[in-house]
Amino acid sequence: MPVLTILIALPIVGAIVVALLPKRRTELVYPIALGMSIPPLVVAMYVLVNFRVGDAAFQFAENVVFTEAFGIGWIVAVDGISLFMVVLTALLFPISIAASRSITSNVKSYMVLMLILETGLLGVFLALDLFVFFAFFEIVLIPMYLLISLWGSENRAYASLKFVLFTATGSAFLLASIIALAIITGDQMGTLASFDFRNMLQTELSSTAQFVLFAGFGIAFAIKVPLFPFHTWLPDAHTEAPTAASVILAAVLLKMGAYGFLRFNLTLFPEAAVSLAVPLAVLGVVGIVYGAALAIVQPDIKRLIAYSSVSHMGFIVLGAFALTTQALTGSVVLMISHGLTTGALFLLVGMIYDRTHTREIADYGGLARVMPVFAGMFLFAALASAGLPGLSGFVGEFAVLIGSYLTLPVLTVIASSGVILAAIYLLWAYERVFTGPVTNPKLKVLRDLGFREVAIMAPLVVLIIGLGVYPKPVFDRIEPSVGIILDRIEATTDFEVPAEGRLSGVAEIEYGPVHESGGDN
Amino acid sequence: MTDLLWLVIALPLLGAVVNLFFGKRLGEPVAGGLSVGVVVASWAIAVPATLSFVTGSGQVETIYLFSWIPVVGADAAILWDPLSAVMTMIVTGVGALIHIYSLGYMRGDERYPRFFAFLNLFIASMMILVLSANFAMMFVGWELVGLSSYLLISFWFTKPEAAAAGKKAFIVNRIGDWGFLVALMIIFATFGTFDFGTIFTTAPGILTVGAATAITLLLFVGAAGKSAQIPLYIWLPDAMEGPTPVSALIHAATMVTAGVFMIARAAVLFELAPVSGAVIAVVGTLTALVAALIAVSQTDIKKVLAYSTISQLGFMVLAVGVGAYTAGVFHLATHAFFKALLFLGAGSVIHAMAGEQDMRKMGGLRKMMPVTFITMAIGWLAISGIFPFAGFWSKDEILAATFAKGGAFIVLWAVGLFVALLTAFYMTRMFVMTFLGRPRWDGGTHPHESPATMTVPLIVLGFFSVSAGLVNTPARLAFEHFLEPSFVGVPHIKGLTLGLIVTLAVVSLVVALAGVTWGWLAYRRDELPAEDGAFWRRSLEAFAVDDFYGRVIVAPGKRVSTWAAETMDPRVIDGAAHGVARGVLRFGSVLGKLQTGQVRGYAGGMAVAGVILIFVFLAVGGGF
Amino acid sequence: MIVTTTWFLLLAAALFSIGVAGVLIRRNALVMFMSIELMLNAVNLTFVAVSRELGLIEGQVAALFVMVVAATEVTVGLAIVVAVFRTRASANVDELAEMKG
Amino acid sequence: MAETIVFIIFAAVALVGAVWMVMAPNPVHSAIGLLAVMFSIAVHYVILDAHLIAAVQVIIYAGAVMTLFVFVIMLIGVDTADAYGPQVPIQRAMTAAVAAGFFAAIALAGRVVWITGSAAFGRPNLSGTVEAVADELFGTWMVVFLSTIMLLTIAAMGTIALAYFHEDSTEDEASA
Repeated sequence: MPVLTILIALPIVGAIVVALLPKRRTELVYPIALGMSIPPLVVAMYVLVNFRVGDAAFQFAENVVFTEAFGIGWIVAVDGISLFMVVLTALLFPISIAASRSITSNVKSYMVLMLILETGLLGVFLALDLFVFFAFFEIVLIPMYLLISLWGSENRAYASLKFVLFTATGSAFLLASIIALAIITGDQMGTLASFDFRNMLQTELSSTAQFVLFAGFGIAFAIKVPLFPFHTWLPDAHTEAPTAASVILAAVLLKMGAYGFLRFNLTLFPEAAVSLAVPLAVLGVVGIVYGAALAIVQPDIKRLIAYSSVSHMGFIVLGAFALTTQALTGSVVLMISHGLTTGALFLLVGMIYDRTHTREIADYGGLARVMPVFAGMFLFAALASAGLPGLSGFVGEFAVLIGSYLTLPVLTVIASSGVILAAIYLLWAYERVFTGPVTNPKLKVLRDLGFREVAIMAPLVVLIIGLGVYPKPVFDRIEPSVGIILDRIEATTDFEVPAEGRLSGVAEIEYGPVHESGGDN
Repeated sequence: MTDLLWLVIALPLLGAVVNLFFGKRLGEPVAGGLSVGVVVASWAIAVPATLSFVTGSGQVETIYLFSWIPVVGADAAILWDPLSAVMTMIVTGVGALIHIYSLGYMRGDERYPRFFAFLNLFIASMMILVLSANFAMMFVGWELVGLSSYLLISFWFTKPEAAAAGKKAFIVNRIGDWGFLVALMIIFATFGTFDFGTIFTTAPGILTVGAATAITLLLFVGAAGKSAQIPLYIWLPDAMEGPTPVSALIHAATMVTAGVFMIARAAVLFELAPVSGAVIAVVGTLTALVAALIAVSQTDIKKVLAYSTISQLGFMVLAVGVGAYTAGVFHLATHAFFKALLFLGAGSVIHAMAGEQDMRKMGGLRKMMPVTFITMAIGWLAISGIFPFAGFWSKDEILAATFAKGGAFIVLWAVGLFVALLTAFYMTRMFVMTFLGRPRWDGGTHPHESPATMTVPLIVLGFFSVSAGLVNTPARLAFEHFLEPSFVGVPHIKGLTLGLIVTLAVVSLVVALAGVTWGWLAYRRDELPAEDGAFWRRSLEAFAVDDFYGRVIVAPGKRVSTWAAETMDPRVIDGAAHGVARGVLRFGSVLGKLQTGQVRGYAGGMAVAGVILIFVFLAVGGGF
Repeated sequence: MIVTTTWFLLLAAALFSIGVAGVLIRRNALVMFMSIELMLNAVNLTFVAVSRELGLIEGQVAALFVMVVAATEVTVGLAIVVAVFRTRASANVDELAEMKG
Repeated sequence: MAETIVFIIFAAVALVGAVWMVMAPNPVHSAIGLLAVMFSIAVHYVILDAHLIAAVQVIIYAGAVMTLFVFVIMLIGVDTADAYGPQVPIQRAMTAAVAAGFFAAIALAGRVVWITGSAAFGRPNLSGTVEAVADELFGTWMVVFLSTIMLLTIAAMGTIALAYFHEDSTEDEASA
């Protein structure tokens, strides 16, 4: 039963159904689109439930060969790294569609684009044939561009174009590298070319080839992450995008880059990954501090959250290139938790934007008195994003920091200062918007979050707490797949993961009465 | 009886959740009652387990709850030993009293249930911190406590100063937590685990002095952030913006002592790093001195108590710095009682004076508020270190231990003595200005005694402020034996003969009495002495440390961020991107010029190219 | 002196060169078309000559196709010239220079 | 022997016709020159036994294409005024040089083949009869043949479109 193919196909089916809705009946579009986004979630849950925990190999694999000559085939599978990203995507779409109630102009094409976007994203995380991966990588670009340029706010044209140009340049390098790699793999296998990821694992690449291909893949993913120098598209894209688009953009699109680094750069080019680990980690750390520093002084709340995403993605990159089990697992968990927390923050900002149509922090003041529930939720999401223990943000960050210290001590200490900066920019924003007397008379009349809005936020709140309090099931599913990458790197390069950097290295703790009680008086 | 211990954490948490979500519907009395009941229940659960240690039948135990982050070996587990027992008793005990006190104090506040939700959240977080069996869980409690202090300080968030104070407290705490976090990283890198048992048994073998010093100093940074030591103490005076019971519970009795508790808990590591011990001792003494000097001139009753807390914390840090962990914990316990008492008393006075906190507008309250007067008197004598009261025993033990360390520590002892003098002076000044002398408040207010719910806790705390000291008199050192199992492998203080202890005790008593009489004489007369010397002014504005930080750290930080946001990002990085775009456009237009539109021009070009191509193919093909 | 393929190829080359010259010199669109036709014919001649030389019929098939293409090119080309002429009243190529820059 | 003479005559006719076509100021004269060239090439095809191609050349090329040319010339009107126009002196020389270059290049390129090529017409049994060409055309080259059909129809549609959709704003029938 080709579960994953069904999962990828469902949103497209949804898109077609929505597209075929009669033009006049616009009131039907919203409920049906929401309805059509539920099946992928159900299938994703099925995959999550039936995912064999300890097994590190690819599961639910499907392999249909398109053209033998060029070695392109439909190969989809899921493993520890991509599992939770798929579930997160499947979860966030119904939520963001539900939150798109305020979209009025041509809702139908909006919903169609959203569902196509979902297919693209699911495809990216599941495809193991690089050609198909690249196809989905591009499919994601078009709907996101249209969502921003058609439904965005003031200078959406500039922001969406900038978003496309940045990503497209990256994709150009990516396509070239994919084809090169496919041909090299093909040569070593006797066919013209092979885009199958598993064959690529077997190819021996000279170190120069590894460097070039690493750079090719790396640039595309660095722009997507976004890594420090390539991040300027993010704040613009976020501020101008409509609520649902910025939720998906922050929660899932950014993770395509990080996922790409883990899945392709670290696995396929271990030698290059090891030697380039430090410079990229440095860029990550610079991103953390730089993103946080800029977030502090942003006048626009959405731009502030965008820069905070740059900072959090910096942690993920640091974790990815620290090459220890804790760091890698932590960065995957952080990918999930950042999706939840930043998604929640953007949803909340969307809700207040629907009421006041302004994102300037200066226009707000004393909102907590007028909208206590909203204030409570915003503080909750902000603290989760700032990495408060007991919530999802902390778990990922803690694992990344502890893991990265083993191999990159100085960098990690600098990175951990991001924790302070996060508290500063979030709480200062909270203070200016929510506390103090109600400055702006317009705010007095606002009504608090309705039942529907609270219902939208509920799943995210529950998951943030759940992931924060009991993340063990998530860690257990991710760790094996990350372990393979490290084994592969240790096997093919002279890099040694420190003893504590392995799950086996973590000391066993025995509980119960401590024997030498009573001591020697 | 120890298997119910997890309830000590769960119950307050449950109370917090219930009050947070259903508080409004429950209505004031029920919400308040629930939150008090929950804390009392936790206290009740902990009592038998603590008594087991007193009777010697109990044993130190780690109880596994659930695996939290497997990949770093962080589990949720409870370590139950005398140290955590004492701390639990203090937190839940004093906590319960303060909850009862708050029933009266907070009556009529529109966000009443939410206040009790946050109080319960604080107790739960403090319990996570105290009961944790590994550094990771302690760090969770550490930050959650910071969160609840943020929520409670900025409880009256409509006041901008309260919101700012809350934010300041959280951020300064976060700086401390950063130090703690880095220490955790080094710990994991050296031990591969966070579990106290494993670490403390293997530490002497594995840990080099350098690593030990690094870890302990970083842990101390965390402790300084939480226990308001130099340089991270600036948040505590501002934290007085919160309701008084909050100041009593968090900023006097429990949270601020978390730093001292953590150092006591990790005593084994601190013993391996004598250098950091010395640093801690010096910082402790310095903080005590500076805080005392500031407290002397404060006019706001809560500010006096705030700086006095910082000063007393300085003493506790000095104690753990010189290795007298039990003395530190003992002072922590007694301080919890009399400082909570003083704060609640001050709260009762403020409540009676309808919010007035300036001592210069008080005076002569003795007749109107007899119970508060008597209990505050006990608190005042206890903190000044007068003979039978709790403060005398614990503070004296610290000074004795510092003296016994000998060498340079004698200087610290002397400074400590001077601070004890100052403490006695400013506490007397506060006591006399509020209760004795001519009434100085204007006509509008007519103070009256606080209701029973507020005075009963005062009386209970008064009793403890008197009796607590007797627990650990030099003769029997009962408290020290009680804590023995927690400090396995930690050397005792040497060179303390009974004779030396007694003489030192007499010396510190004399100093305390001198301080009291000095204060009494200065403030007994009806007109207050003019406090306008240069020292007074500077001391009143806390030596302008706050705006020094503002100028040196906050302002430049903001300037750098604004520079980055306005120039670096848009110009340099975005500029580079735009530059590339412009370059491509220009290159495009240059090529454009070639399209002349002249058809024949193209034909000519093609023809010439054709000829050249043919010759090229010929050359390549070897035609010539 | 029997006729060898070389002669035909030389003739074709000459015609081709003249065609090129024609295209370059003349400014009248029609004559340029004619020169192009001439060049195409030259190519056809080479095709047929070489096909004769190598005994492959494909040469002639190719020549046939060239003719087809030439025919279409002429029709469309002249249609354009006529259309342009209607608006511009001159078939002078140099004036038709809008498509530039 | 007769072939050589015929070849030389018609080669000369072709060359003269070509030169005349290029040099004639009046487009009609050019058309006639081109006509001459086409006929001579048809003859050459006959010499090369490519009978079908010769027939097609005469019917299609000389017939249809040339008449079209003449028709259009008549439509546009013969204005010899700008036949040459302000020739840039060097342009004339440059064109000659380019033409010479082409000729030299092709001659050189052919040198290898011609010299080593088979001296005389071996008279293989190749004859450009209709059947031979037809087998080939409808055999291996079927796909190409079909695409030419497409090409022709599109050309026809293009021409009609051009004629039909021109802006009728310029009503005035501009005649020479």
